[in-house]
Amino acid sequence: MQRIGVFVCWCGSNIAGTVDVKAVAEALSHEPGVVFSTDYQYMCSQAGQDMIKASVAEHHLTGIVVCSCSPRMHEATFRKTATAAGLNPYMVEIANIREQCSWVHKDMPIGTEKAIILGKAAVAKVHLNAPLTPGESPVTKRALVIGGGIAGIQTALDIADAGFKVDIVEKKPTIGGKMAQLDKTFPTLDCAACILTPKMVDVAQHENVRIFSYSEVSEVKGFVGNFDVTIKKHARFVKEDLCTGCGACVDKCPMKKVPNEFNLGMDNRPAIYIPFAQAVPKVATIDPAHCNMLKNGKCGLCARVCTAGAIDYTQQDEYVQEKYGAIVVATGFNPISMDKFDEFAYNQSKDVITSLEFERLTNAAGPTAGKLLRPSDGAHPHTLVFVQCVGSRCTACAEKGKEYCSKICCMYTAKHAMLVRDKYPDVDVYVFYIDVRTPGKNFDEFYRRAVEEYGVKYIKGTVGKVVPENGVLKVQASDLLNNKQLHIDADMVVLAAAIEPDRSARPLATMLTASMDTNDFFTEAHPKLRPVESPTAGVFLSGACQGPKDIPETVSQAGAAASKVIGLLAKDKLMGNPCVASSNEAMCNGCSSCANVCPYGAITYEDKEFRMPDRTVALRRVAKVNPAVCQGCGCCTVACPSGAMDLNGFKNDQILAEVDAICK
Amino acid sequence: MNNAQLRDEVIRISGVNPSKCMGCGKCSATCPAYDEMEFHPHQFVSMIKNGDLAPLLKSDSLFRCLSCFACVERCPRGVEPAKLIEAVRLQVIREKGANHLKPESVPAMVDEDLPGQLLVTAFRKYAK
Amino acid sequence: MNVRYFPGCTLKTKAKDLDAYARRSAEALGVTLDEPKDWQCCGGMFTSANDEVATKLSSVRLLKDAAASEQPLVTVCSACHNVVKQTNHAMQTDAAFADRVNRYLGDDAYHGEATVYHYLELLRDVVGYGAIKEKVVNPLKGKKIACYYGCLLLRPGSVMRMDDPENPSIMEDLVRALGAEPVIFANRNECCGGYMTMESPALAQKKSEAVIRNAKANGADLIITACPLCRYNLNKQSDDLPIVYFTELLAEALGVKEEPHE
Amino acid sequence: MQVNGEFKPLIVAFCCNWCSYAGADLAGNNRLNYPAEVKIIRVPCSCRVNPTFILRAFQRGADGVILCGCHPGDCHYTSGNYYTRRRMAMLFSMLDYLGIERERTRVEWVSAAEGAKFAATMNDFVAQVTALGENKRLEDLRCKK
Amino acid sequence: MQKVTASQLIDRAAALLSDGSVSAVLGWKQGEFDYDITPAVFADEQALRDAFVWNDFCGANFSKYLLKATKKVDGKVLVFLKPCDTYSFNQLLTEHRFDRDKVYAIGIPCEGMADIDKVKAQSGDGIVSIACGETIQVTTLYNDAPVSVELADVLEERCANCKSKKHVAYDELLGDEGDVLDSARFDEVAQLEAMTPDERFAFWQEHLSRCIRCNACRDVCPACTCEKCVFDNPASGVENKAPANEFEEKMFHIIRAFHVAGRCTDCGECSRVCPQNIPLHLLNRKFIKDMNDNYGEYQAGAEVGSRAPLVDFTLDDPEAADVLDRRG
Repeated sequence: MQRIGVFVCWCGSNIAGTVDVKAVAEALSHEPGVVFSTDYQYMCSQAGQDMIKASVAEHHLTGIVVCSCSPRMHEATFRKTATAAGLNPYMVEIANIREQCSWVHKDMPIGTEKAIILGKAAVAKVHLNAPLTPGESPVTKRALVIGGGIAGIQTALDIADAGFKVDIVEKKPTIGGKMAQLDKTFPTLDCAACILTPKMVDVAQHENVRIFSYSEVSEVKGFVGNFDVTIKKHARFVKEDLCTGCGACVDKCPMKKVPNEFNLGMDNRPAIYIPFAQAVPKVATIDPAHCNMLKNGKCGLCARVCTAGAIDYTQQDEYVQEKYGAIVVATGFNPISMDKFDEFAYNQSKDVITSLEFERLTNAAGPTAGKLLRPSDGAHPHTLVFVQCVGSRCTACAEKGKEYCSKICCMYTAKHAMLVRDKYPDVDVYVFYIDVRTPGKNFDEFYRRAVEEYGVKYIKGTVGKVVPENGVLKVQASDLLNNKQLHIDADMVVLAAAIEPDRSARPLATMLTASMDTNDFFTEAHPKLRPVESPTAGVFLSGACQGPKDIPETVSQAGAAASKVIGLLAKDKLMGNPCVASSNEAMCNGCSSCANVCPYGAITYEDKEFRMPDRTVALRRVAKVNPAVCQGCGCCTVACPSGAMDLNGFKNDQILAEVDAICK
Repeated sequence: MNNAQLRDEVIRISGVNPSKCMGCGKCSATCPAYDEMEFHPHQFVSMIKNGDLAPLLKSDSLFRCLSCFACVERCPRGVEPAKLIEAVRLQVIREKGANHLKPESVPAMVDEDLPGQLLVTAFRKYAK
Repeated sequence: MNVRYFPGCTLKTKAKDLDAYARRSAEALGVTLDEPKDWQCCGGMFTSANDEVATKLSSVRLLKDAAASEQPLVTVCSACHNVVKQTNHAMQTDAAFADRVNRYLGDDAYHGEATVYHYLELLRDVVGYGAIKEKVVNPLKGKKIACYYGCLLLRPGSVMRMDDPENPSIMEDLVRALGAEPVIFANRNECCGGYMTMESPALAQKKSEAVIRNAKANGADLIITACPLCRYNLNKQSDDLPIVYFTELLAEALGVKEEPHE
Repeated sequence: MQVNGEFKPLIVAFCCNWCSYAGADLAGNNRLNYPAEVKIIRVPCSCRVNPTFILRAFQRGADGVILCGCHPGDCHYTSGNYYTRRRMAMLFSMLDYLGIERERTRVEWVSAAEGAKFAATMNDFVAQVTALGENKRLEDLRCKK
Repeated sequence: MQKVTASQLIDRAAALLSDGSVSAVLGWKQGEFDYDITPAVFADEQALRDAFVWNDFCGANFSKYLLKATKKVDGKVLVFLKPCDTYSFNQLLTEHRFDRDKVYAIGIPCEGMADIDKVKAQSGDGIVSIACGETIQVTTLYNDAPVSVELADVLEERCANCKSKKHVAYDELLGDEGDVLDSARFDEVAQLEAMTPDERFAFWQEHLSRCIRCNACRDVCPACTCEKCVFDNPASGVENKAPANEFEEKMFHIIRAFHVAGRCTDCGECSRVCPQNIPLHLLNRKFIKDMNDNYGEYQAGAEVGSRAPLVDFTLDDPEAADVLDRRG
């Protein structure tokens, strides 16, 4: 039997104005187990807390009920008081007689009666409280960053600079991501390569960073502080440690007609290739789909020219097991397919391109060495039409476009238009826009410069149809401000394609039990207060995998994610929330209902030996809750048919006791 | 019917919610009959949304829509302007004596090859 | 196999070719076209307003007949197909509308149970282009054929569900199966001017010219279409580029093209 | 229960800690009155509420039971309230099937910002249950004092 | 009459026992009366030949018995499964309740089982013996000649409204495979739904007040395989061994139905064994119907590993109030 002390707070007149606190203390003193009951003006004050501490000692209290303001206000306070008095902090229950009683009722007898009932419910619950101790788990002091774009690179650098080990897993042969493909960056127009490649080198040379390029995460087990991850290293048929990146093999490879993915298929690369000059690691990779040696054993030229002896046609995919304390997702984005938007004739004309293709076309390292040439015939174009919001803000058809604003297009389109006009003043540039969205530092100024100083023709309206005919693109569009339909003969049309999360994100989310929204962007734990954390403990979000972002935002979020990781890795042990689910093995059926509803993947199963009544031993499948992962929602307790699953702090019998006390 | 009632009626029978329009102008960009119209598709949507129907009811633009559904197909917001235009046109031709196409004027317009489909369609669109 | 076949009014008058070649080709492909008795004209266009009931009854009668026969309903004229498919869709998705229609049409309520195919869908999804390719006796080698869809065949895409309305391939793939080379041109799904040819011949002329010019610019020898009205409008503007029904091309390749009886 | 000849229903309200309980606190902060017949039990998430709790409340004399949680999509635990929605829909439908007045049960989504909605919901629910009168069909006389 | 004979089953079982493929057979044997058939475990051919029966009264669903049998027997257990039993079989596999590798399942066709109360209604009381053949021959104390009863006229309710003649799980099939049927099993639920609340209350009060809390429904239920039942567990808060009042009967049945909701295959064993003839299947079917109507068709046990509606959700599920309003 508990020895319970009841402490009724006046909260000045906040409670005492509508509730007869002395009557409440008196009434509760007769409840079973209550050995002490009193009232005080401000229970949360130092004097009030001292009174509680003294009472615990004097009356040998084992449980405390405080009738006061909302537990959301002072539960933590009174739990600390209990701890100071030598009690387990979870032996405290609060009866909310202010927000949910004195403040919402006007009549003293009614308020008093209700306060007594709420107090009785709290007393009934405390009878069934048990001391709870948060679980502890060790922290592996290494972080995993999935994705080696600017988001992943920045996160990894920040974590590494703080002194922790970091691994980057990048599925492409080089890190760098989308930013490596860009030409200039808005709103300052500094060149992407100039600011990115030094970071790529920094991260590659950092003593705390390892890079797994051409690799993917294939399995994730474990939980915050203790993830077990399997990384699949694709065979690149080149020994990374031996390859010097000299490029002799690339030059000699006879199979030169493979569409170059780095230039979005606008030119070709050999079967053995280094994606771009500043690739990190600067190591060649053989594309097995196109290599004659790997396909039919005929060739072997690259091995012959490689003085380092790095070529290895027998290389196999390799699996690496590693332990991590935290995982950062930085899987980035891709432009959506333009296949469903053929009113723009993207599939019919080479001169209709996406903005990312345009980046390559204006990049000095791109397929035209930075010269603006019409892809179909290499001629100098005279009229360019940019179309914004292609597939963004599109609710008509889910298979086609995306409901959200892709956020970056207004600015990069202004950048493209401005750069064209800057280099080629003879080129007419039209930009069709629905709205121009430029909320960012120096963003609107940038866009206005494109209009006012560079003479880009911004037209409110959009393009309805592009008809390629006799070497020109006949563009039919609306000009809403002048209420006209325009017919423009253009040389090139550039589509600001909506962006979407990388395809690898969905299976990764399943592996991590991290939640996603309907667009496959990772969901943050709280949209305002925890924007870089996934609801799954120990999983953090960096960059466009969480939503469309430009580079400055991505970098700041990358830093924020890193600081969260650093905060986690700095701990030697993790203290859990003790109000977590736990399963009574003797009653568990092993039916998986609980695991089906658990949003955190906190429940696993193991076969356990049980002694049967007939003295035989039987193996039974039983649920195990990982207290470090469980967040204590209690969903499993209702899914469990046998009642084996219960929730500490909110046990079935505790809640039923409250129900009974209220309904008495 | 006053303007507001008319607007509600048009919205009801077309099943289209003009408030979904974000004003991108795709309908007017794509419309093959644009130059024939006094009011253009995006204006239709906006005028109906605002209950500003009187000018529309009087306009020949109602009879210039080809019902080719390009605007419906390409609208990124699923607004379906052609259906709105048709609903307004029905408000007009359902009035007694308001048929746009009169049988007596047909012979002058047809030639030998003209398919029956054309006449049927025109009458269905223009007359009650 | 047997299917219900709705030719529609124009195929009985000005577009007898479209019908005759469709029938002969079907026979060659082992498909029997059963024409329901007492059908009525579909009306030529689907009135999208949901309070229009009477104008949709003829289509529903047709659909009910097909549902009762447990055979798909096949149409070949683009306009008929558009009207019948849109009506069927409305019967499936708009319960209030279906209720009103059913009150007109007697006891056995209809809710869109019938399957509606365009003749092209029949060829692609039921017969199969592979099977057609095997039955081709006169491969149309070397012919560059522009497939003109116009507006009604594919739109609205969410209802027609026949092909990508902006980047279709159902006719092009047929052309390939027949041994010819399809010509892709952007104006293949732009309107020919439709019935506006009566009131505003200039508009129809402009639109049809644009179609023909674009097809020619891409090297077409021939334009095929499924719509009598499209054919009429295009024919008016075309001097040297023949405009024929796709069924004629099919019949020719299958070796069943005789001169139709006038 | 009868108070001075007037029927005062007993209402048990289960509120999730993150949204609805906070919404109830906000109603208090803003001094928005609702009847004292409502007694709140705090649970971490609406999905913690076992149908047993609701039946037990009825058995012990409650006249109405209301369950409040975060709005769908806003669950602190991401998906708890979606399970709640299914479970309670099924349970309430079953109670209705057994002839129990459907007006005695309710699920309401109340966010932490909706203090006014909380108070209005409680006023409405109490009025609704008051109109029904005592819960004779599901109460256990043996347990009632 | 049943399409496979007892001797076919015995021969096949004997063969599998003798070649060592299985080491025990889960089958039916006669109880006190001819119509009182009970499950039994047979360890050898002789035992099979002596006591194994298969006739129009073999309603028992063996799936649940596999839990114990597979733990007790070394080697495989042979089990005969009627179509409806196979759904329970799969459902238990979904819940990992027994080891599939320890079972050899033979699917057998079923023409439906006879309801002894309906038989008695035709033959009169005082049954001395029953012989199942083309028809059911019932000898009673009070009739000189046996009374002949057609199986089709005395089918159990669940068989009259059979949902499936198709086996969804087996290692071997004797006889012909059937189809999933378009049954009228929800008609009675719909009739109840159409009543006024007062009528419904009266209906259930009338039935549930007869409950004697014998727990037969729970004990036979293939979904009720909990290691410890909440009703037997003092810590559960709902423990009650015997009925104390009308409410508790109701609470027992509501909680039981809720516990099996989404897992109940509608095998109908609960109603079959209820000594008070309470139509318990109408509670289970109500949940099944509601879940089908609101969350999409779902048949528990149709496939192993499927996710039941109550441990699943979609973002646009109807609200509780809408579920009620929808039905009016």
